[in-house]
Amino acid sequence: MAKPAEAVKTSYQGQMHLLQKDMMGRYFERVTRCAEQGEGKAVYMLISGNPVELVQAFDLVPVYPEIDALQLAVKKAALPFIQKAEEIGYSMDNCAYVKADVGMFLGDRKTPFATIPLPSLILCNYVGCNVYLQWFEHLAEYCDGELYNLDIPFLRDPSGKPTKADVDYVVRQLEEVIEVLERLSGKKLDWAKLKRIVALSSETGELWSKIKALTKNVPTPYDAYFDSVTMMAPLYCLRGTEDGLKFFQTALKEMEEKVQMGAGPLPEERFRFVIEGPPPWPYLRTFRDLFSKWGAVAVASTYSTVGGLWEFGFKHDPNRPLESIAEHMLEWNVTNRNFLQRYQQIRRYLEEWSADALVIHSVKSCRLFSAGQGDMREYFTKELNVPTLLIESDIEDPRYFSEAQLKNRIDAFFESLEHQKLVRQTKAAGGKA
Amino acid sequence: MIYAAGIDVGSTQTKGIILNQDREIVARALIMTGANVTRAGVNCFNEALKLAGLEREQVAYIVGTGYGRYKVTFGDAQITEISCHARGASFLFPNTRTVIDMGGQDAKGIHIGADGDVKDFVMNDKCAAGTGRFLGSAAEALLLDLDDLGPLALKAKNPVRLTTVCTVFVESDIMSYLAQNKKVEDILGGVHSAIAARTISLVRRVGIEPEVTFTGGVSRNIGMVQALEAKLGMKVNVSPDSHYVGALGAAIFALERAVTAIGEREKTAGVEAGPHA
Amino acid sequence: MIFAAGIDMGAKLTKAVILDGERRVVAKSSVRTRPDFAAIAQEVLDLALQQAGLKQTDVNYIATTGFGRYNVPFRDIQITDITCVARGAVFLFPKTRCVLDIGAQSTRALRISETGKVLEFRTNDKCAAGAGGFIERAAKYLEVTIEQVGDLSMQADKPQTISSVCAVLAESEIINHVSAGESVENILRGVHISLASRALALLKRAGLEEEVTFVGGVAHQKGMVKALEETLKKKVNVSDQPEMVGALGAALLALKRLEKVRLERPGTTQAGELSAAAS
Amino acid sequence: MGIDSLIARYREILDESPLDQVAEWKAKHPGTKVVGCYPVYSPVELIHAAGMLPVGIVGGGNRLEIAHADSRFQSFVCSIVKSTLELAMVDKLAFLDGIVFHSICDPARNLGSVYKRNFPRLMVEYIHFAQNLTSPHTIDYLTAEYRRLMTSYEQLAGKPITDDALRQSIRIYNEQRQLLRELYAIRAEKPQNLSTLESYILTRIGTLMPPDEHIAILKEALAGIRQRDERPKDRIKVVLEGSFCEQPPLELIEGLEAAGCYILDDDFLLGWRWFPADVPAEGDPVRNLAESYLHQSVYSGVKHDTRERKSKHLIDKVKETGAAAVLILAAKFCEPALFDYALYRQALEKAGIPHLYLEFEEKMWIFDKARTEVETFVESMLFD
Ligand SMILES: Nc1ncnc2c1ncn2[C@@H]1O[C@H](COP(=O)(O)OP(=O)(O)O)[C@@H](O)[C@H]1O
Ligand SMILES: Nc1ncnc2c1ncn2[C@@H]1O[C@H](COP(=O)(O)OP(=O)(O)O)[C@@H](O)[C@H]1O
Ligand code: SF4
Ligand code: SF4
Ligand code: SF4
Repeated sequence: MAKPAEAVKTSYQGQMHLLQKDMMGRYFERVTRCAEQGEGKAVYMLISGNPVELVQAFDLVPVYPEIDALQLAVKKAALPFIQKAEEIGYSMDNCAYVKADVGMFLGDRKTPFATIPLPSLILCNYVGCNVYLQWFEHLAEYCDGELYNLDIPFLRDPSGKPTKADVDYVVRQLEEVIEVLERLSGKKLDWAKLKRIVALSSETGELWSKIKALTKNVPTPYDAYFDSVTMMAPLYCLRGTEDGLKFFQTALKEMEEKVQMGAGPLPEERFRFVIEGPPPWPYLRTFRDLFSKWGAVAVASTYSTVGGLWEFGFKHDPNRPLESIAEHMLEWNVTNRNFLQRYQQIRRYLEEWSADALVIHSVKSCRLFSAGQGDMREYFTKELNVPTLLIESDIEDPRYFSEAQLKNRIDAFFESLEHQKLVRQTKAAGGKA
Repeated sequence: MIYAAGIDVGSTQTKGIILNQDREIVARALIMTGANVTRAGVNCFNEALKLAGLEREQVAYIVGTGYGRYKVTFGDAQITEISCHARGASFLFPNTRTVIDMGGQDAKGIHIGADGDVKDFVMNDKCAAGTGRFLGSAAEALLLDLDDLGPLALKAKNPVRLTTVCTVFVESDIMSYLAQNKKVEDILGGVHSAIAARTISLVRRVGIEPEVTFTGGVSRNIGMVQALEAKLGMKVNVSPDSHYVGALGAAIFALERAVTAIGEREKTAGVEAGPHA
Repeated sequence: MIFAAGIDMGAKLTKAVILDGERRVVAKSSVRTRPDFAAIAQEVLDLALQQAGLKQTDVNYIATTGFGRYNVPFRDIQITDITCVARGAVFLFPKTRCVLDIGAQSTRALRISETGKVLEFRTNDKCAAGAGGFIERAAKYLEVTIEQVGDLSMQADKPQTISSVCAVLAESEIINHVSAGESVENILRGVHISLASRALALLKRAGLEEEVTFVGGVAHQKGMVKALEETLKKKVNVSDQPEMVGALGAALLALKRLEKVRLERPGTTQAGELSAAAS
Repeated sequence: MGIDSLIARYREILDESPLDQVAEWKAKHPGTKVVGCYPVYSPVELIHAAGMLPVGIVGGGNRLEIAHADSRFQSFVCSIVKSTLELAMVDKLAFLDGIVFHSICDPARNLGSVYKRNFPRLMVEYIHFAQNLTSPHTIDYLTAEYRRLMTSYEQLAGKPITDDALRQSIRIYNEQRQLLRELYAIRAEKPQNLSTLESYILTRIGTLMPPDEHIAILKEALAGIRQRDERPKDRIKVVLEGSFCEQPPLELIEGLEAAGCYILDDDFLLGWRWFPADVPAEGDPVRNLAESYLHQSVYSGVKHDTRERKSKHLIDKVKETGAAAVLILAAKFCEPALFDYALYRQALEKAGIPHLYLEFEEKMWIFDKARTEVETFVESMLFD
């Protein structure tokens, strides 16, 4: 067995990366100005299938507690907030995204990246995750703020489609949300503007799905997990803006160039895997290196579809703005789909992106993603014969990351994959192993 | 004669095996890992050398495995204990399709293909509940020796049920049962059956296909062997060397590499050892 | 003279305290807990009686607490150790409003009233490493005795962090530190710091008040007291035999019951047939 | 039969294997379909009106060994999800023809999918309960959702559900719920005459049999209980909150009271008694059921009503019953209950109501820690 290659430390650091830093920096500046100078009004929303187009149409400031929690984790600043929340009654077993955010929210709301404004509206776009409802319920209680539960029925029909009643229900609620936003902003909705924004979203989505298709190339031009997350923040915070569009145009161009050159994130692409589940934000770098050292790169990830699933054909339609926003929320993001639909999504990735293996990263905080992944593992190993690795840590809470354990499992997995590959190659070459 | 060694630095115990080129075990060594992992590896290797009556230079290749494998700095390669247990188990029992390994902090299940390859494996999750350490805690709470646990457990007539197999809380559960005047053997019976149940449900993730080989330190515990057999409804293979299976597997890998390397050296010069086959 | 006894059957040690009618401690004893609770209780009581020069019939009321509190046939009442520890602590340090009790297997934080009534309490969950048993195992690994732990920990110059929530996995962290060449002192201090920060979290959940008393066997360890004081940023009270506080509290409550009983039914000295309020 | 032996009989059934009760029933009625209802809020009337038997599937209790299911659900998932899966994996649900899950939490929802993949023989349904309780459009949605469900039930039953049949079912369940309310009223008023465990047993068996049989049992039991005249013991009065889904073992329920309290009200088995008032039978019965969910179902950790804070409901309950304290008994790893607790705690403190927080698991077998904590809590309130 070959010694694993020395840990390869690379990550993509090109134009797109710089642009992302710059744009997100400006977004957080805007958020901070809202908090500190009262510039604009903040609308809290959740990532999954968010209707940011409506908020942009009223020039309100979208604030995403999930992104704040995520940034806290990345900046290794989450633990004190998590502990603070646990002191006031939250459990060890509650989603740590919520705890980090609540801990921060109950203080002066200053973070290493922005000061978070109090919400003028807490818009709970309940897409899939039940924790969302309680998270926003709690925030509303703490600040005595206005809360609107925008209820998105789960995809439960065997067809995997929303019912007509579902779509009607969501569209009518969106109309109510518009009324609330009109009251908040003191102006009427400008439908032409909304259509322009939806058109921008539509273009952005299309660029994003083109970018995602590029990872079908061998080698893949970027890592569809670790590098995708760079592109996800603009997708949520800047979708429906010119900036957002520009970002994705730049990113597509750059990635296409890499394909032309046959360049990838690693010097040698030895394994292609699909990864399911959110990343361990506090230890992203360490986690990535555990794979890189084996020459393993992600070619597709379900996590990159939490905000929307564009790569399988969805497009916002400027001529049906509310309906298409409703469809985006109901049908076109991974969190509102049932578990079995997610299996099929992964299956397509495995087949169409020609991957060697599936890695399931199970995170304790997020039961939406994780609860039942043992069954998923069963399906892929037993029914589809796909080598599958299930590992556990957490999305936010650094106390649940054990490098030694992860390393052991990841090493063992790739050891056996490497061996199987070798046996296949020797057989193909007609030789004896 | 070519000799090769496998050193399995576990969380609790460090095991060493030296093989000769006919794949015969010429030495086994077992020491507590203790606080200094690096030293444990060295000591264990030295002990094995002494038992085999060999000099350091006579061992052509050394493979380190187990939790502390990266600390086996004198070794030539490191391989995870999953590959090693699979290898060792199929060496001892060639028809092995499933390996159940229970060590100090880990329990694992390995599914082996007909060709001896690792097809799939699982390990206990972040939680160390239900591992060898759990038995240690139980022994402590009952003021017993590890060696006595298994035989006593076999005497259980009405095994109790445990709420958790969490190592941290087993002692309080045991205390509660003692407070209810339960018999020690019944408590132990319960302890063994709870761990067996938990381990089997873990191993089920890879599928349990006969033959099943039970490895790791806990396989020395007769109570656990029988509890597993009772729950599985089938015999499991246990060898007197089953505690050494990880080290044995590592030694086999080492031997193969030594043979290839020497062969290669004779043919060409200084080619790096290829992956095992 | 009347006498009352408290027997605390802990996971590791069984302790007894005998008080006279003036609330003076006339005897204290402790033995290692063994599976046979009833016999152990008798043994520890006999030791205390011997010390005090009393016969069992001289003791008018016996309260038991701890794990095996229901297993002592000669008890008059059983009370939980949380209630007892609170009474004991406030007796020793009347201004105490918070008690931290770290025994062999459990860590508890209590907020109490000026009379020693428990206002709120929290016990460690599973998956939260850290009580005396954990330190004992760490000591074993590091090849030092439990009595040395406290002083060694005081000598640390660069404490190592131990962050795992699971005691078992925390042990592997300890191993990692050792193999990275860290000193025993620094590792033990790390253990104490991690216990202290967990204790702080529990205390905060129960409601942290000004004066904190630290009881239970682990309070013997100076390094632990120091870590706790640093974490809490204030002094904590520690008595000289902190593991006795539960038994003391039980004895105090026993005395109180006895007084009440005698008030209600003058002439009774033996309270044997009276059943307890909480039973 | 005397009331004590009546209750003892049913306790035995619940202790041993409650679902065998249903299996026996099914063996006697092979032609009738049986549909399992996972907690909470299932509109059982729809199943009943299709001529099928709705039964409560609330986990496997503490006698079921989990040997397969935790290979599918990780260690941080609550027990009821795992044991419910285990029941099917070891073929203890052979009497079921269908099962319905609800949008109560993420693990329960994923369990629905896992059921669907692993047990294709079963009809597996999933209801998305509306969580927007303020929009005037929600009623249309929920009515449509119930109608969608009805189509599925009709297919399974092989016959249509008529409005009249549905009205009749609503009436029967109204009566059942009315009797359950009487049971709970006794508990709140004279807890010495009816223990929590007894009322639990009498409630729980109702999830395992046709409602008319249960109604008869309840009537007999109520008559017997009304004869009782026990002397109240020196115990503290509490209301219990947090166990709306996973159910604690009988021994734990019993132990809580034995440790020194009277539980005046609880949220056990909400799925079978979730309307504090009757559902109107006249008019559009489907719409009535939906209306009732939206406007008059009891609160719980899995219903998110922005009109009123949950903590207010809890505090109101304490005041109404005259309890002195609150016992929060949450299932381990039950995220909805754990989240609720954070807000309850803050509100109870503000209101000056003492509370004790405990966690349980249905598979618990040793109750010492819980018992010690309740005893301490009682001692802290009784001793001066
Ligand atoms: N003689 C014995 N009888 C019973 N159990 C034993 C015996 N020796 C070791 N064990 C068990 O084996 C465990 C260590 O197993 P091992 O496979 O060496 O683990 P690791 O590789 O993690 O160190 C100990 O925790 C102990 O429970
Ligand atoms: N002399 C001592 N020095 C240091 N630590 C001690 C000493 N005595 C007891 N301990 C610690 O206290 C723990 C026992 O505390 P104790 O309060 O008696 O617990 P329990 O009541 O659960 O038996 C032991 O686990 C040990 O860690
Ligand atoms: S459970 Fe998952 S999706 Fe829901 S809030 Fe937490 S991390 Fe986000
Ligand atoms: S404390 Fe117990 S339950 Fe928690 S992770 Fe460790 S072994 Fe598992
Ligand atoms: S117990 Fe809680 S987490 Fe579990 S299924 Fe029920 S509601 Fe969901």
